[in-house]
Amino acid sequence: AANCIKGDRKAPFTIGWANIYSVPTWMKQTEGTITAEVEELKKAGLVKDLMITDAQGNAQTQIQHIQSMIDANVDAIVVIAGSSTALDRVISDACDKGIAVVNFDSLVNTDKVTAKINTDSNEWGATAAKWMVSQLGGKGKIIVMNGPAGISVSDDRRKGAQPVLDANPGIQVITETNTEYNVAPAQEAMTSLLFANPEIDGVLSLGGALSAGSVLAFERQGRDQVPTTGENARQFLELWKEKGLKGWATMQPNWLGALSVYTAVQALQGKDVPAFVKVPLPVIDDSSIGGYLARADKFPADGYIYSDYDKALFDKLLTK
Amino acid sequence: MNTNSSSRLYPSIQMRRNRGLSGLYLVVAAFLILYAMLFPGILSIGGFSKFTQNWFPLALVTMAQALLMLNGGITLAIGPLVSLGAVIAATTMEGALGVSGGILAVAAAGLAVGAATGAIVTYLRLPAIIVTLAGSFIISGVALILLPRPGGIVPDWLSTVLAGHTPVAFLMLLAILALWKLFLATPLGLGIYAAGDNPVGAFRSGVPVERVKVTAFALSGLLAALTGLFVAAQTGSGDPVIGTPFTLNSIAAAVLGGVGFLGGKGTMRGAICGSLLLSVMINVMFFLGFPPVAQYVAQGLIIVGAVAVPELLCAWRARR
Amino acid sequence: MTEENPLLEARQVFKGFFGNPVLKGVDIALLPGRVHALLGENGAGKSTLINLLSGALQPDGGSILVDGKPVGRFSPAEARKAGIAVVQQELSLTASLSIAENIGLGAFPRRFGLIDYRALHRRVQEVCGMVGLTEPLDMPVADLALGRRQMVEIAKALFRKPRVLILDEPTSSLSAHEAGVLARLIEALRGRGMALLYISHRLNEVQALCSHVTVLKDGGVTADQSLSGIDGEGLVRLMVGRETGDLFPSRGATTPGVIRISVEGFSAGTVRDIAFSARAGEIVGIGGLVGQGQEDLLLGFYGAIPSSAVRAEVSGKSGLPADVGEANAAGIVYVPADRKHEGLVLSHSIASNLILPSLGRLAAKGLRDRRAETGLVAKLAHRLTIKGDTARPVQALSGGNQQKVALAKWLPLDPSVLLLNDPTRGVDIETKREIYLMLRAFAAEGRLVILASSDTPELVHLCDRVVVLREGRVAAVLSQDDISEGAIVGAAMGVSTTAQGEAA
Amino acid sequence: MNIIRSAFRNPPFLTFLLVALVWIIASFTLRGFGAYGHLRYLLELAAVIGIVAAGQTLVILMGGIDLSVGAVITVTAILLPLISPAWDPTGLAGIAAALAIATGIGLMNGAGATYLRVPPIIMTLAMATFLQGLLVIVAGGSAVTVSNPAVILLGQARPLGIPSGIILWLAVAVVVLLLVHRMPIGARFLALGANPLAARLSGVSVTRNTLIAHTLSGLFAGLAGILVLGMNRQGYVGIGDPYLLTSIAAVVLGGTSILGGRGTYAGTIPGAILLVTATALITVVNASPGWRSIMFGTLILALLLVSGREARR
Ligand SMILES: Nc1ncnc2c1ncn2[C@@H]1O[C@H](COP(=O)(O)OP(=O)(O)OP(=O)(O)O)[C@@H](O)[C@H]1O
Ligand SMILES: Nc1ncnc2c1ncn2[C@@H]1O[C@H](COP(=O)(O)OP(=O)(O)OP(=O)(O)O)[C@@H](O)[C@H]1O
Ligand SMILES: O[C@@H]1[C@H](O)[C@H](O)CO[C@H]1O
Ligand SMILES: [Mg+2]
Ligand SMILES: [Mg+2]
Repeated sequence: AANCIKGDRKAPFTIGWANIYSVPTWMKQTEGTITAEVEELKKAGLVKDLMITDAQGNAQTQIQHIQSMIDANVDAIVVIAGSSTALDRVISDACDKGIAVVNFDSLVNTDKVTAKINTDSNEWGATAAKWMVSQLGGKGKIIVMNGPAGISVSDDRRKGAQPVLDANPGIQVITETNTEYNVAPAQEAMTSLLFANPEIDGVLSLGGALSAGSVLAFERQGRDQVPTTGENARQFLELWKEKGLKGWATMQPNWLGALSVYTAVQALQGKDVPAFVKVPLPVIDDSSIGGYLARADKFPADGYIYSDYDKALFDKLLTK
Repeated sequence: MNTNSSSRLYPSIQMRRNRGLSGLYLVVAAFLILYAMLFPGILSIGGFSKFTQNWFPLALVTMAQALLMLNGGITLAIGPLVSLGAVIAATTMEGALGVSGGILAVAAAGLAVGAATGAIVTYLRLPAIIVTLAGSFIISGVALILLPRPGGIVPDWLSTVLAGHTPVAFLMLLAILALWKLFLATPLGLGIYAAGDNPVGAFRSGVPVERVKVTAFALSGLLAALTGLFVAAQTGSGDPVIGTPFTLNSIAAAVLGGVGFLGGKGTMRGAICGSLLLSVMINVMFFLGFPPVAQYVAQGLIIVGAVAVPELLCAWRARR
Repeated sequence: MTEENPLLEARQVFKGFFGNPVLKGVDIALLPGRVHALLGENGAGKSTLINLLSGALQPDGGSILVDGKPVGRFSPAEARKAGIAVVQQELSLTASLSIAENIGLGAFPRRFGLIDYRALHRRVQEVCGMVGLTEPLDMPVADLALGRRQMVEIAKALFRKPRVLILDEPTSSLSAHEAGVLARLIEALRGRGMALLYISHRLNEVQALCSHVTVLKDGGVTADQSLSGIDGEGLVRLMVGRETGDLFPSRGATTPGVIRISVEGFSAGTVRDIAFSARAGEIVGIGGLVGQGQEDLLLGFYGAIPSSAVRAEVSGKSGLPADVGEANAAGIVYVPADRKHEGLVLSHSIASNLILPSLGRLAAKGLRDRRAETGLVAKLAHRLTIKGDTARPVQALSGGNQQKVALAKWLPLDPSVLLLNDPTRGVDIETKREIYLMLRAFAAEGRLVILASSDTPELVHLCDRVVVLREGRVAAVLSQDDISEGAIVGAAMGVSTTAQGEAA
Repeated sequence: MNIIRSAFRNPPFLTFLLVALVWIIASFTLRGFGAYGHLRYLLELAAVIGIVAAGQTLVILMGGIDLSVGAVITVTAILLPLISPAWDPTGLAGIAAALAIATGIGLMNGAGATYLRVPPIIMTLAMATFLQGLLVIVAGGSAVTVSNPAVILLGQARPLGIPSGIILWLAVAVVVLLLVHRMPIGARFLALGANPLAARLSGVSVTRNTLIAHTLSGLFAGLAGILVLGMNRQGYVGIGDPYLLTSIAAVVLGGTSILGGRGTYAGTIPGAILLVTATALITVVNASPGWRSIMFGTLILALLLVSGREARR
C-alpha cells in the first residue's frame, strides 16, 4: 500500500488542505481546483470534509496548522510547503501517525510523505535556457528574472538553467533580478535595467508574471521587444500575441491541487500511488499559444490559463 | 508607617505590575479553556509539548521586541535575525564547530549584531526604526549568502531534545523568563525601564543610559538569534527567509500585551501573554473549523477586542 | 561657627545658551552646616547654576571646586560620588517604577550583582520616614500626585547620603504640611553638618530656613551675604534692586455680577455631591490640603473629566460642558498646576504654545493668518514680559516664564471664567505681583476667577471667598472677613467649626 | 550666513540636498541613470510612495502610525475595477467610489483609535488583517485588469511630458504642506503628537483630530492605490505591501520624529525620492541577491547618517 497510511481509515475521509498563502491568484486558482475536486469526491461519498487553513505566508504558522491537523486526526493532508525544509519534521510526524500526506508545487525535503506531485523545476529552467540559446543563436546579452531569493522553487529553476548557460559561453548574463512573482516589481526592476543597459538581447524570465512585467517595461520605454520566456500567465500570453513577441512559456498546472486530493483519496482507499508523480511540463510556443488564448476568458485577468484535466489524465499520471 | 512594610517589597512590586493586565489574562484564559475543550489532547504531555513548541518562537521574539520597546526603541530586524540564527545553526553544527560551537556562534552573532545596531542607534543618535530597517536588509543579505536556499542540517538528537515530544521548549521559556526576572532585579535591568521612560531623569539619577540602550539591543539580538536556533532545531534545518513574518508579529504581540511605544510602559509578562493569545488563536480557529476568510476577520476582531474590551470596561467602571 | 572650608564651590563660572549669556562670572560657596539661599527672578540663572554645580551642565568658563580642589569635566556621576545630591522638580522619576525603585535608582544596594530589595526596603523606609512619605513603597510613581512625587524626589536625594544637598524650589508643589516636614528636615540635616543650597521664590521660607544668601541678577551676583538682620522687604530689595510695593493688590469694592457657575449635587473624580456657585467679578479660592479634590473640581467644570450634577448652570446655559472644546466655547479656560506635562507643549516654540488655543479664531478662510499670529504673540509676550525670541522652545524658558506662557495663551480668548490651578507655583515675586494684579483686573472686568492654591496667603489676600475642600466635599466656605490662614488651615484639617455648610 | 546655517539645520533641506548629490554622482558614474527619462521615471515611482507617505506623515506627526496603508492600497487597486460602473464613460464614478471606500477605512481606523481606545498601531494592524480577509473573498475570481479610462489616464498620460502621477503628487504635496504649515489643524496635529494631554487641555480635540488624520491617511492611501493601479494596469493581492514600510521610512528619512510632534511633509518628499533612488541603484548592480540586500541596507544607513543627523533627540 501507499506510504504513511496506517490505521482505520475508511471513506468518507476528512482532508486537510494546509495552504501557505491563499491570496495570490495562482494559489486562489489552485484552491479552486481542490474544492471542485472535493465536491466531486463528496458526491461519490469518498470525502466528508475539507479543512482549509491559510498560514498567511508564515511557514511557522503552517507548522502549527499541520500540527493541529494531526491533532484533529484528519485522514489526509495536502500541502504546498512554505519552506522546503521547515515542514520536514511536522510532516514526517503526520506520516508516522498514519496520515496520508500529499505534497505538491513547493516540495519538502523529507521523503516521509505519501506522494510528492510536481513538475521538474530544474527542467523548467534548463528548457527555458535552451530555447533562449537557440533564439539568440548562442550569442547575446540576457537578463535573468528570478522569483524571490531564498525560495527553493526559484532557486531550482535558476540552477537548472546554469549548465545550459555554461555550455554556451556566447550568452552573457548582464544581470539578474529577484522579485515576487508579480508584474509591478518585475516591471519596476526591468525599467531600471533598461536605462542602464542599451543592449539587451533576451529576457530569461523564470516564472509567474515576471515576463509580463518585463514586456510592459520594454513597451513603456519604447524599446523593441526581445525574446522572452515565461509561464502561462494570461497577461503574458496576451501581450505575447499582441506585441508579436518571440516567446516561449511553460506551465505549472493549477490542477496539481486537484490531482493531489485525488491521489490522497486513491491512496486512502488502499491503492498504490507513486512516491513521486512527475507532471510533464508543456511547451507553449507560437504553435500552441492559440489554444491557450482561446480559453482565456474562463480565467481571471491576472490568472493562469491552465490546461484541461480529467480523471483519465490523473489515472494516467498515477500509473506511471 | 508604610502600610505594606510588613510584606516583602519585591513580590509586592511584582504584583502591582500585574494590574491592568487582568483583562488580557482573562481573554487568554478563555481561549486556553476553549482550546482544551475543543482538543482535550492538549492536556497530555505530547499535546502540550507540541503546542508550546509552536508558541515558543513567537514568545521569544516578542520578548526580544518588548525588551527594546520598554527601552523606548523598536526593531524591524527581528525576522532577519531569526533567519540568520537558523542559518548559522544549520550550517555550523554538522561542520567543524559541532553543536556547542554552533550554539556559541549563533549566540555570538545575535549579541554582536544587536550590540552593533544598538551602538549605531545610541551613539550616532539615529532613529531606531530606520536603522533596524536598514539592518534588516543587511542581515537578510548575510543569511542569504550563508545559505542561498533552504538547507543545511541540525543534528537529529538536538531536534528531538528541543522539539520532541517533551515540553522542553516550555521549560526553556520558563527559564528564560526567570532569567529576565533576574535581569530586571539588577540595576542594569531596571535601567531599561528608567531609561525608556525618562532618559534625562535616568541620566541625572546615575543610570548609564547609553550602556543600558546598547545592552538592550544586544540582548534583543541574542533572543532573536536563539529563536532562530530553536526554529532550526524544530525544523531540522535552516531556511534563509523563515523569520520574515516574525517582525510584524512580534510588534503585534508586544503591543497587544500592553507594551507601549514610547518606552517604560508595559511588562514582559503582558507581552508574553500577547504572544500566547496570537498563537492559541490560530489553533482555536482551526478547531472551530473557520474558513480562511473567517480566520482573517476573527483575528482582526480578537486583536482589537483584546485591547478595546478591557479599556472600555475600565472606562465604563470609572464612569459609575 | 568657625571659619570652615566650602564643600562645593563655583568660581567665576560662565554659561550661555546658543550665544546668550546666562551666567557671567558667578561665585558661590557652600559651607557645611549652613543653609544657603539662592535667589533671583525667573530666568536669572539659578537652575543653570545648580546644573553646573551638579555636573548636569558644563561651564563655558570658570571652575567648580569640590573640597577646594577644582574638578575637570564634572558629570552627574562624579558629582554623586563627591556627595552632591540635587532635588529636581520631579524631573528624574520613572513613572512606571515603584516609589522604592525610584528612590534607589542609580544607587541600588546590591547583593551578588542583584538589587538587594531587602536592604533597599530598609533604607528607603528610613528616608521615607524622614520626609514623611507614607504611601506604600511598591506604588508606581505614576499614581502619585505632584506634591508626593516631589517628596519622593527629596527622599531619593537623601537616599544617597549626600554631603551637599541642593533643593530647586522644593516647596512649590508641596502642601503647607509637607513644607513643614521639609523645613524640620532641613534643620536637622544642617545640624548634621550638611551643606544645603535652597532655591525658592517663597521669601518667608527663605527667611525661616536660610542663614546666607546669594542673589543672581543679570548674570551676576548682586549679593552674597548673611541673612541675619534682613527682613522680607530687604530680601525683595536685594532681588529686584529697588523698592517694591505690596505683594497683593488692594481688594477694592467688588460688585459681583451674574451667576456664572452654579451647580448642585456636583460630582467629578474625587469630588462628591457638592453645591457651588460663583458670580462674575469674583475671585473664588479653593483651598484645602493637597489632593482633596481641588483639581477634580476645576477639571470637572472644564469638561476635562467626566462629571455629573443634579442641577447645573454654566455661563448662562444649563448643563455642564461635555468636553474642553465646549468649555472653551463657553468662555471657560483652565491653567493646570503641572505646567510641564499638562500646560505646555515643551518641545514646541513659545509662539506655538501661545497661539494654540486661538488657532481657529485667528484663521481666515481656513488658512492661518501669520501676520495676526505674530502680532498676537508679540502682544502677549510684551504683556507678560516674556523676554527673548519667541521661536525658542518653551523648555528653554525658566520655570517661572513657562508659567507665564501657560497663562498668557488663554488671554486672546477673552475668557469669562478662569480656572486656575496653582498659577503662581515657582513664579518669582515680581511676576507673582503681576499675576495678582492681572487676576484682580480680570475680576474687575467682570470675569470669574476660580483659584485653587496651595499658597495660603494667596487665598487670604486675594480671594473674595474661599471654599475649603476636604475629602472631596466642601468643608467650609469662608467669605471676606472670615478668611484667615487659621480658618483655612483649620477647615482643611477638619478642626474648625466656623462657617460650615453650603456654598452660597 | 545665518540663513545658510539654519538651512543646513533644516532636515527637509538637507534631505533634498542629499537627493541632488546622489543623483549627480550616480549620473556621472552610472550609464543611463542621469537620462531625463530615467529621472522622470524615478519621480513617477516616488510619487506613489510620496502620496501614501502624505497620510502616514500626518498620522505620525500626530503621534500615531498607520500599518494599514499597504492593505488599503491593495483593496483600492483590486476593488476599483470591480466597482467601476459600466454606465460611466469617464471612470470618475469608479474612482470616487474607491476613494470613498479607502476614506471609510481610514475613518474606521480613527474611530477605533478614539472610541474603542485601541492604540493606532494595533487598530491599523487589525484593520490590515480584516482587509486581507476581504481580499480573500473578492480577489482571484474576476478580472482585476483595469479598463477605467480615468485610471489609465492617471497611470499613463504625460501632459507636457510630465507623468500625471507626478502632477497628482504635486497637488497632494501642496495640499498637505498647506495643511501642515498654513492651517490650524497642522499645528493641532503637532501639538497632539508632542503632548496629547497639554493639547487636550488647550482645547485641541483628540477625537476629532485623530479621526481626521486617519481618514486623510485612508484617502491618500486610496489615491496611491489608484495611481499604482493605473501605472500597472492591473491590481493584484500584495500590490500594496511594499508601501507600508517604505511610507514609514520616507517619513523618518525626511527628519520627522517617529514619536510624533516634530517634522514636516517637506522632508517626506525627498525621503520618498531617496528610497526609490536607492532601489534603482541597487537594481542595476550585478551581484547575488544576498549582496544586493546588504548593499541596499548599507546605502539606506549611509543616507540616514547624512539626512537623519539633525533628527536627533
Ligand atoms: N538649555 C537651555 N537652552 C536655552 N536657554 C536656556 C537653557 N537653559 C536655560 N536657558 C535660559 O537661561 C536662563 C536661565 O534659566 P534658569 O532656568 O537657570 O533660570 P532660573 O533662575 O532657574 O529661573 P526660575 O526661577 O524661573 O526657575 C533663562 O533665560 C532660560 O531661558
Ligand atoms: N532641551 C532643553 N532645552 C532647553 N532647556 C532645557 C532643555 N533641557 C532642560 N532644560 C532646562 O530646563 C529648565 C527648566 O526646567 P528645570 O527643570 O530646570 O527647572 P526650573 O527652571 O527651575 O523650573 P521649575 O521652576 O519648574 O523648577 C531650563 O532652565 C533648562 O535649564
Ligand atoms: O511554482 C508556482 C508558479 O510558478 C507560480 O508562478 C507562482 O507560484 C509558484 O509557487
Ligand atoms: Mg529654575
Ligand atoms: Mg525654577
